[in-house]
Amino acid sequence: MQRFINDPDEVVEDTVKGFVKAHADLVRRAENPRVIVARQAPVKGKVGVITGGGSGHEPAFIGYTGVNMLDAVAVGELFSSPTAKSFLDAAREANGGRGVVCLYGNYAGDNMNVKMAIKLAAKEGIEIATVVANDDVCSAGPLERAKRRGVAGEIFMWKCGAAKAAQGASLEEVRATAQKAIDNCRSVGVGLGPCTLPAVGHPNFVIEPGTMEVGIGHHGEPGVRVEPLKSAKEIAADMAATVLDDHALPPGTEVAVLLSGLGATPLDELYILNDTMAEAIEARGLKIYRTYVGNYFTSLEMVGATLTVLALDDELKQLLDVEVHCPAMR
Amino acid sequence: MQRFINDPDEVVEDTVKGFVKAHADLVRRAENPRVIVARQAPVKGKVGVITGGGSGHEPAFIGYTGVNMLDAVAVGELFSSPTAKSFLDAAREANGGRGVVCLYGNYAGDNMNVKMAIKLAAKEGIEIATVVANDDVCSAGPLERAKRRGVAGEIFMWKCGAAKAAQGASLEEVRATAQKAIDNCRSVGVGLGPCTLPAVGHPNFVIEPGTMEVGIGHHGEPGVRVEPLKSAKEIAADMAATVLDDHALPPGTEVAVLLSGLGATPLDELYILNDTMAEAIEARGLKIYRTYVGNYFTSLEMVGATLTVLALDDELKQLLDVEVHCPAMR
Amino acid sequence: MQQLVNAASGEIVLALAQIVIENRAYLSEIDGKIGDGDHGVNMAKGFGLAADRIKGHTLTLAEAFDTLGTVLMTEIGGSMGPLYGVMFTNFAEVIDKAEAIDASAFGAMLRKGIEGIQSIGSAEVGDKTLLDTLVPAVDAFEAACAARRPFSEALDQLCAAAEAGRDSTKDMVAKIGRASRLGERSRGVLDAGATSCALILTTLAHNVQRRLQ
Amino acid sequence: MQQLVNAASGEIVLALAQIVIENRAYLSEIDGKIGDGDHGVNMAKGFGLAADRIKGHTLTLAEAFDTLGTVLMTEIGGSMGPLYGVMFTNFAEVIDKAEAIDASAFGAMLRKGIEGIQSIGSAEVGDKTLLDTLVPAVDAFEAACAARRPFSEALDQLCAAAEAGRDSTKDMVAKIGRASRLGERSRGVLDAGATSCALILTTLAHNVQRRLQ
Ligand SMILES: Nc1ncnc2c1ncn2[C@@H]1O[C@H](COP(=O)(O)OP(=O)(O)O)[C@@H](O)[C@H]1O
Ligand SMILES: Nc1ncnc2c1ncn2[C@@H]1O[C@H](COP(=O)(O)OP(=O)(O)O)[C@@H](O)[C@H]1O
Ligand SMILES: [Mg+2]
Ligand SMILES: [Mg+2]
Ligand SMILES: [Mg+2]
Ligand SMILES: [Mg+2]
Repeated sequence: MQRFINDPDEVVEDTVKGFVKAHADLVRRAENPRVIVARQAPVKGKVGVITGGGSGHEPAFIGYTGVNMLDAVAVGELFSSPTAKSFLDAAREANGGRGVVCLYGNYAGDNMNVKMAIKLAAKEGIEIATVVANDDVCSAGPLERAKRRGVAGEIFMWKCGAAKAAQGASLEEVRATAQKAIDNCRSVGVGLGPCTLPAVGHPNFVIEPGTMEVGIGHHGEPGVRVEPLKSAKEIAADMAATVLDDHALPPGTEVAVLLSGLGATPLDELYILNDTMAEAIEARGLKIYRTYVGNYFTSLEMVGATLTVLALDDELKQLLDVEVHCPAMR
Repeated sequence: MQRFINDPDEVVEDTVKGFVKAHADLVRRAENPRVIVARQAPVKGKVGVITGGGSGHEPAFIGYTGVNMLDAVAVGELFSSPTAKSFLDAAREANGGRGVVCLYGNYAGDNMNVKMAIKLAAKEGIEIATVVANDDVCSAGPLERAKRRGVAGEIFMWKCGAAKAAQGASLEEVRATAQKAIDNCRSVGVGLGPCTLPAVGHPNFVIEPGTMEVGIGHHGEPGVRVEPLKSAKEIAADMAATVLDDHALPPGTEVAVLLSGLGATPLDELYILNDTMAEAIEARGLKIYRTYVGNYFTSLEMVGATLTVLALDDELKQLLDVEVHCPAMR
Repeated sequence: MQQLVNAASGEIVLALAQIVIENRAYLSEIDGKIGDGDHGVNMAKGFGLAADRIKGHTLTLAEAFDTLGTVLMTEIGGSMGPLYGVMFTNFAEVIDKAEAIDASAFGAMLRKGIEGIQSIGSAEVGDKTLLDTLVPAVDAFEAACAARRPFSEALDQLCAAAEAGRDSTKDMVAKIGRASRLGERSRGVLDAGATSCALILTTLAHNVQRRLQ
Repeated sequence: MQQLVNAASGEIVLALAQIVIENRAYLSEIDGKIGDGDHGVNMAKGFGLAADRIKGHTLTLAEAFDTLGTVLMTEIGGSMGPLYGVMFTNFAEVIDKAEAIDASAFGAMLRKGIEGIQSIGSAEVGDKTLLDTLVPAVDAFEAACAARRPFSEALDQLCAAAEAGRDSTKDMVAKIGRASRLGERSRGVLDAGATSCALILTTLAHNVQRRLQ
């Protein structure tokens, strides 16, 4: 493992410490060391917006804590849901008296831990509403959308939900807007190289050189099919088609595009993909309102990329435009 | 090569195309396809600020084009200086009538091409002043600072120079401020894994597993020594010491810290490094004013990181605070 | 009638921790094939933490189960935190007041563990989860008791059924958890949770057997 | 007296392009050892582009050199763009008006190339650059001419000195360019530019020899 780490079991602890030191102007650590809180949180009278998830996806989830973004984030071990206690503590830190919305991804562990946190929070009089992201097209068929994984679409869910909360909306309004955002998202991932959990010490799965894994998950969950490695043009066109075939948006729809590297993919390659993706999206009569290209939601040092397309309406456009101050996005 | 590319000879072209599509709100391509221009440039009455360099360092150099940042950037082939013609065209695009400052890195090719561009520009009545970045501590001894390479410290040189120009300073003032910024920068790089020029098809150099290259250059130029791979703590402490021993800053000095991945290093590892670096910097009595952690200046898919420390005075602090709108930084 | 003295049996949990820690790499490897490769790491961390808390204290089995369950639930997260967490805290609840645990109490304890897991995870037998080990194992144990076999022999039945249950997951297509997204590609590999559950149950059974009075 | 007809000798530049393109991988490999591994790529791209412009046209050697130099200078960048660019445009300048090129004109042409490279790159012999091939080669050519050896034989001297010059870089420590940062680590490897320069000079010499009248 050619990596910058100390004790493999301390990767999360060391990451969080270094993160808080770098961004002390925006975030702080709660008493529970597995909870990151925005400096200004809780904001009295504002709906609290939280998320949580396994680590190893940096800048997700912690990097999206900030002004007009998430109020608090529960931090799990690498690729492992945070505890119910951490979700609960995040809710406590975010609670400004009007309830808390927890916007998280559809994974068994997160579902269970959030469920338990909701019960515990209710006992303290904190109402937690939830939205469960399920934007990953390849993780289940169109008739089983509720089974799909949440991936980089979560970023749009957070952005829109948090902006809505910042504008003074009620818990139900924030929940509904975040739900709309994720309902309007479709994502797909392609993996060219695996990742290694430091404590395991060898790659989680194998991607033979010259092949690629289409539909790969954010934790190295194998994709839906293995294909010979194609040109960037072909891969980008395939990814756009996968997402847009599932989406079926009327021509003229405005969309936001998020193209994220999985950790070890350099930025030039993401731009190379974007060149074709933008063309493919526009070829369907869609209008690209904004594009984000970078390492927004990663999987340790996996080589690969995800594409997320968010269909916009006036409300979502306006929420996307709200300025944010957080480590991971502008 | 598990990479997202098309024709290996078209990597730069495809990257630039995808880049301009993603950031059309901020940048445009000049008539010379190897020049990227900020949307608002040229600004009449403002000193133009340009740079240029080889590609493969994305988001550098193009990603720093924008509002209160660079006016135009000359784009070279992968790891290869732009042509004199491209530097000249960048100067033309940036010229608002008060001259142009070209802030670039100390590489033989860039030096020669800029020199030629200056001559050509002079014929058209465009005065080009230059600052040559030489922040890379390991690339030459302290008595030969003029020989040192420019690396990620260039970002601070651009940021401070561009902010100064945005405030209406004269060509000489902008040049002097950018010169001060780079004079106040020291950088060091550590490589854990090599990179591959797509047209070459195999890694440029070898880093044996279990070893690391200390003092590596941004183009895979071998470092000053090969060492057994150490823990993140030890590496970070070494890097901080290398930079600060060369810097000799009086206690109490405020500094900005930039920790950049080299392309394939995931963000969590950079935060792990930052944890120790921040401690090591503070242990010398220095005060960290701001920290940037991310893929700011890369080398294709090299595994590794660079640390840059910029010593601040009131002017530089205030220039660092000026808001920017560009794809690569906030 | 054979029974286990609750007092001082807390050490059994140390044996569970040991077997889990010994199988750290193996369990992660299985999980890596159709999951995310961290099952062994998660389990070893949780059981190791709990063992650290238990070591040097003389605990009843109920107290030790409660410590283990609470550590899993509050400090481990993932799927295993809540699932095994609720299983062990439920175990503890049933035997909490008992001075001695007979076969019937032991069966009630196991059953309550299943209930806890299903209440929170909503999986069924056949979904390719740890329930495919746990449910047939408990069924076999109860059947042996109903047939008036001695406690120790019922534990043998439990072990045999746990291992058969674990092996049954090999041919299953996962219907829940990460692996369920793989469809047919999830067939042909053991389930990681079913494998750890078999290790836990057989180690538990053997340690109980050695202490039966 | 042997001489080369300028008209229609533009094809010689195609031969230069061919040898550079054939050695693309080799030149990059050498550069990779102490530089950034792109010398062959840069050179092949520039010479290939120039060849595309020249192919199908009947050009004088001066015109072809000018095309090559201009392409390198305006479209290639890097170090090679300006350095070889100025060399070839300077070559072109000297022989521009000549109908035929004798040994003395050829020597003047080469000398002007060196001047161009030094004016822009400020390197010296011994710095481990292409000048370590070019300067001794031109010195040898001029010495042969001064000794009244025939043009063709002077070209043989040029080739021998170019190759010896190239080989001399192996033991040098680089004093300029990327490799200079390596200090002692730059010793033991040929310089990439010196290697490409030897290829260019020997190919140029052989093609001139074949055309001498
Ligand atoms: N809803 C559920 N009910 C019972 N067991 C489950 C459920 N979901 C997952 N599992 C078990 O969890 C195991 C995976 O555990 P682990 O790898 O530690 O967690 P994660 O899936 O979060 O990485 C699976 O092998 C399966 O046996
Ligand atoms: N100032 C200089 N004068 C003469 N030759 C030089 C000079 N600087 C570099 N070179 C030559 O350039 C070669 C490297 O060329 P190349 O790899 O194409 O460019 P770059 O160094 O920009 O990657 C070196 O091997 C050396 O011979
Ligand atoms: Mg997991
Ligand atoms: Mg180069
Ligand atoms: Mg797992
Ligand atoms: Mg080179």
